[in-house]
Amino acid sequence: MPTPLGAPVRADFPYFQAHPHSVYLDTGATSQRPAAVLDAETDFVRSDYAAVHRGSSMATGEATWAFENAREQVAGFVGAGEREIVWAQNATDALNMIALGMADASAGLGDDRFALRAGDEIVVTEAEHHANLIPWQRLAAKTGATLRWVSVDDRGLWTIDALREVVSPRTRVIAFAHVSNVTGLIAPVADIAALAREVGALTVLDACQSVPHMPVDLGGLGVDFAVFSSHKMLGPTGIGALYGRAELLDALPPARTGGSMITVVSMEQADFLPAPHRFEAGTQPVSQAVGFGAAAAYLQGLGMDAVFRHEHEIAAALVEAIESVPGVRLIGPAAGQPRAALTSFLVDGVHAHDVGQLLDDRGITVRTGHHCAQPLHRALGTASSTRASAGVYSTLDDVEALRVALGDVRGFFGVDR
Amino acid sequence: MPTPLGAPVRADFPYFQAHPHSVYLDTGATSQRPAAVLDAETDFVRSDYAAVHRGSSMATGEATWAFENAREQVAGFVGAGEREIVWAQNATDALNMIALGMADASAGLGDDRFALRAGDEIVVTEAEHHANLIPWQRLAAKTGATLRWVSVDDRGLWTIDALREVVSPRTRVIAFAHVSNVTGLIAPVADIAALAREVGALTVLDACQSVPHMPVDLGGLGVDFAVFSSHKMLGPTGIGALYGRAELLDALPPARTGGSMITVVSMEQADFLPAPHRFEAGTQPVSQAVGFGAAAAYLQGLGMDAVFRHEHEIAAALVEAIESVPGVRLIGPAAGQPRAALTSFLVDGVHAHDVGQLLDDRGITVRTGHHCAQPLHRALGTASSTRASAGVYSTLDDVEALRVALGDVRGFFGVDR
Amino acid sequence: MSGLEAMYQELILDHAKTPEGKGDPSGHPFTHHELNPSCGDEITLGITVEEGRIAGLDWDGQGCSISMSSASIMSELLTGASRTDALARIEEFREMMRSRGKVEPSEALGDAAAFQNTAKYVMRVKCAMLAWVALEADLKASLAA
Amino acid sequence: MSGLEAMYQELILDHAKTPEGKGDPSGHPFTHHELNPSCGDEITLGITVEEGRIAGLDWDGQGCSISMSSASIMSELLTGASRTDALARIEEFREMMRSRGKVEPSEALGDAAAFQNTAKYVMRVKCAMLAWVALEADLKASLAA
Ligand SMILES: Cc1ncc(COP(=O)(O)O)c(C=O)c1O
Ligand SMILES: Cc1ncc(COP(=O)(O)O)c(C=O)c1O
Repeated sequence: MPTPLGAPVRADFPYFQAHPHSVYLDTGATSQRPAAVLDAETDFVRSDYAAVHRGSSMATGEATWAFENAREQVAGFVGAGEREIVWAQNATDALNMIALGMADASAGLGDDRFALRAGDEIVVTEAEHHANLIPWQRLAAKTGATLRWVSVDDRGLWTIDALREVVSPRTRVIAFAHVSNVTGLIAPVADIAALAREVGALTVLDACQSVPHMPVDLGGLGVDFAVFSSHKMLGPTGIGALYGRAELLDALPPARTGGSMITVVSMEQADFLPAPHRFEAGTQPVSQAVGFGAAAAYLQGLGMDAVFRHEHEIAAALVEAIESVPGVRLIGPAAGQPRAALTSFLVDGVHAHDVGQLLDDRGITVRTGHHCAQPLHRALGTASSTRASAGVYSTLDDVEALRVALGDVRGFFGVDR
Repeated sequence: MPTPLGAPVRADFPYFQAHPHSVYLDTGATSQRPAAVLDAETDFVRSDYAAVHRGSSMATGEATWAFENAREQVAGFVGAGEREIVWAQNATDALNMIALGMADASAGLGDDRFALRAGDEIVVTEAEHHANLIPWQRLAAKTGATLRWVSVDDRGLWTIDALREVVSPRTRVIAFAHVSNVTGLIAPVADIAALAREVGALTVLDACQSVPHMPVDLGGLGVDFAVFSSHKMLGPTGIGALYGRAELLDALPPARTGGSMITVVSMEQADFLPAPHRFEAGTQPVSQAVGFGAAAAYLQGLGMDAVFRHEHEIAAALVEAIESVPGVRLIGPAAGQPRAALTSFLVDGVHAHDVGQLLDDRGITVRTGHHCAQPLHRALGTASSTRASAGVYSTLDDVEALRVALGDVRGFFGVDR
Repeated sequence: MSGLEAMYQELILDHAKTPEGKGDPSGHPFTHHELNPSCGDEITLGITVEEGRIAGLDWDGQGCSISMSSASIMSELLTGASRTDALARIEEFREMMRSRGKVEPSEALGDAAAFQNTAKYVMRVKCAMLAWVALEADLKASLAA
Repeated sequence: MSGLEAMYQELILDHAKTPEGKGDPSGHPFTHHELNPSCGDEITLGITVEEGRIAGLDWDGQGCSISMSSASIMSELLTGASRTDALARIEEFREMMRSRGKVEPSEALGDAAAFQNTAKYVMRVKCAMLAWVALEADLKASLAA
């Protein structure tokens, strides 16, 4: 039975109408957007546009309704309550909201349960995206807490057993990616959340590479906080989401302050709204929220079970294709192991930039570089790799095109000669 | 000679095509967008969309070029170097970047010249928008510095002479709005910048309500930092700008950290890029930047001198109209005084929400409430006011419609009886 | 009748001008302060509960004619009501207000039915709800006591 | 000839494989380390200046074939050049690279003209520039010394 995803859904994407031969294998960096998303945003801006949450006009009411409706769509998509979804600039911003809020609490500006002190520990993995590493480094530097991490092996992988060795009653935060943006490894989230509860630590889930590609029920997974970005899940840039359990979000100090997030303000002092609005300072990315909501609705329409099955098939084909080319080394889970449809690899004797250039010349868009994960690449003994990552519109033909082009790389650069 | 602004430019705005009778007097909250802006963004997303600044593909190159070209457009528009413009989520975010960066410096995480200590003072005005007040309250609370302010009179106005009384050699920061979003008062920026230099303080200019409405040369004004928002100057939501003198921006610690803003990252430590990229963590609002650039180009096309002249005429008409209605009290500069085309007023015996509702019923969009300036309203002895604010598309007919409707307010609510 | 006239019926304007129940709430055993942060409107509402009924109710506050008349009409409707009835009326009122004017009020809402038109204006729903939310908080506090 | 073949001319691939000037830069009085943060490519380049000329030049680094061949071709072109000439060549190279391939190289750029095609690929401009930026920094340091 042919999957309804892949080729058939490409008709929904203006980008593929404009570039029918494009082999777009860079969804892990940013996705293309269906017309439903583009139109939702455009229609909103062209006719309904007005200030949200401020003033009393009918137009403001309509705009506010569309904005909050988008929040419900996104919340429903990830199994969250609507008060549990905060708009952020991107996932990076959402991670910073947590770390900076904890820094404020540590400086005495908010709920003590978020305060860190010398002796406290923050645990991450060596595979994290810089967005889920540097904010914790800075938080540790500000509070005297210690940053600890679980190391990766020569494929870039870590295990929960190794993580257990690092976690202790001193651990206050465990921050990790649901799906690694370099290796495609899927973390055992529920087990780690249980481990965190045992030691009384908060869990922070970087769900950037999972939410767009598989059914994710954040409430059910039992994590405390999570983040994801609209632009990786068929939505616009300029918006991302912070998820937090309602009770925690209401207590976390808002690092960014300004209009629309307050109750009473005097020259000396300001009181803040409950979540989610306490974190939404200033004019929000309104049309972007509407687009983000439409993206969630579009994916829900495809069905995330179907998306996962489709991408599972692509993942297997990607692994098979990459491993079939002599001189190409796959990073991440080996063939047959569970993984996402996101694969990074090294070509013996050819720099990733040069690999990417040849692929680009063949109409294949991939990502080259350190993918914002320098420590992981350092552990692998390289500065950069090439990454091919799929989405709902990816096809087995895309994978075949990659295989063929990869087969030519070492020859073109004269490494085989 | 009829001005080329006002009615003629409405043809450029799809919103006014869809709502030809709309009297939109809420540009101070957020502006409508010309087709040139909407199309720039849509075209970019539909065909050129790819990840910016990451990877090596041709598409990435095109997207990166469009993104950086937008920065040049916006920088040129405000008399800044392109390295002096940082993208932010909105103006509020930009103000927080400064205050949070100074908090980091004060905690030992960056250049000492931004560090505040007990005894240091931050000076603002009682008329500030919450976005230019609460971040400074929080910075003071974190560092032990003292927040001081110049008070407003019974029209909501303050003077540079009164400001001089508050500023001292202890002053480290003077933060103030170029144009007040409640009173329309235009601050004497160059004089205040000179005063700040005398005492060795940094100046932070909230240019949200000036940059869209008059020629502004940030370099020439001599301020250290400035902020403004795209959505108030005909551009998209989801993006704003931080301006800083290059030398300061390169030294201010980035409060928000993550991908794309680093040079070398290890598990222990991260080094940051120079400005502007050191402040741009994670995937940026790319298409929004393209739209923002197009908005700057559109305004430049109209000519900011012409915009200022046009709005000057509207401002005078607004003042005259409001003062002509019995029982209506104008806030801000009196008739004949310099001001922006942004006017707030109180109707005797009628709550601002009720005023706004009647105006909305007549197709007139205004803003009601405290306009994110509670301290100013408290000083005026009210919780809320009604604000009418103009833009390039505003006309004398808009003002006349406001005058007529305002004349009916007290009668409708039975205050005259 | 324009949307505006439907919203500001004579009944509503009259209540706004000469409100019922306006007085000093501070003498009651249960008082609650409720604020609409987007505009600064506020109300403080106090009640005395005797044998499961609202035996006394006073409120003070400042706000637009919708929030003030709503407080007044609610006072008239619910002073003397049983706690159970009052909570049910609050829930019904909330449902009507959240329905964007689609849910028809039952007879039990009395004059408060007049706010059905207000429900069409999303930004004014909070104004109309202000007093009702305060009363709900007082009733819940009295249940917990 | 495809864009790819224009970019990776034989000349460029040859220089990438057997680079000129590659050696230990640490013995020179002026050394500079330059990094391309978007991909991690880096170069350390050292020079000795005698009587206003680049008397010696060595570099070490890792990177793609564009950055490595560019370092190699530059070494060949500018070792022995006067400081003034070298700075002028660097400026000319930068202008060509920033022109998206529109500015034609003069004869003075020698084999470095081969990078005109690279200039069409905005994301690769930094690769080609890496060594030149490092040399510029060294030359400026030598001027200041
Ligand atoms: C003077 C002033 N400052 C700051 C802001 C905040 O701008 P934004 O909401 O775009 O962050 C506004 C607008 O609301 C304003 O008028
Ligand atoms: C795992 C992971 N975390 C965080 C990020 C950062 O997301 P953004 O750039 O949208 O903030 C990304 C994407 O770049 C990612 O793949």
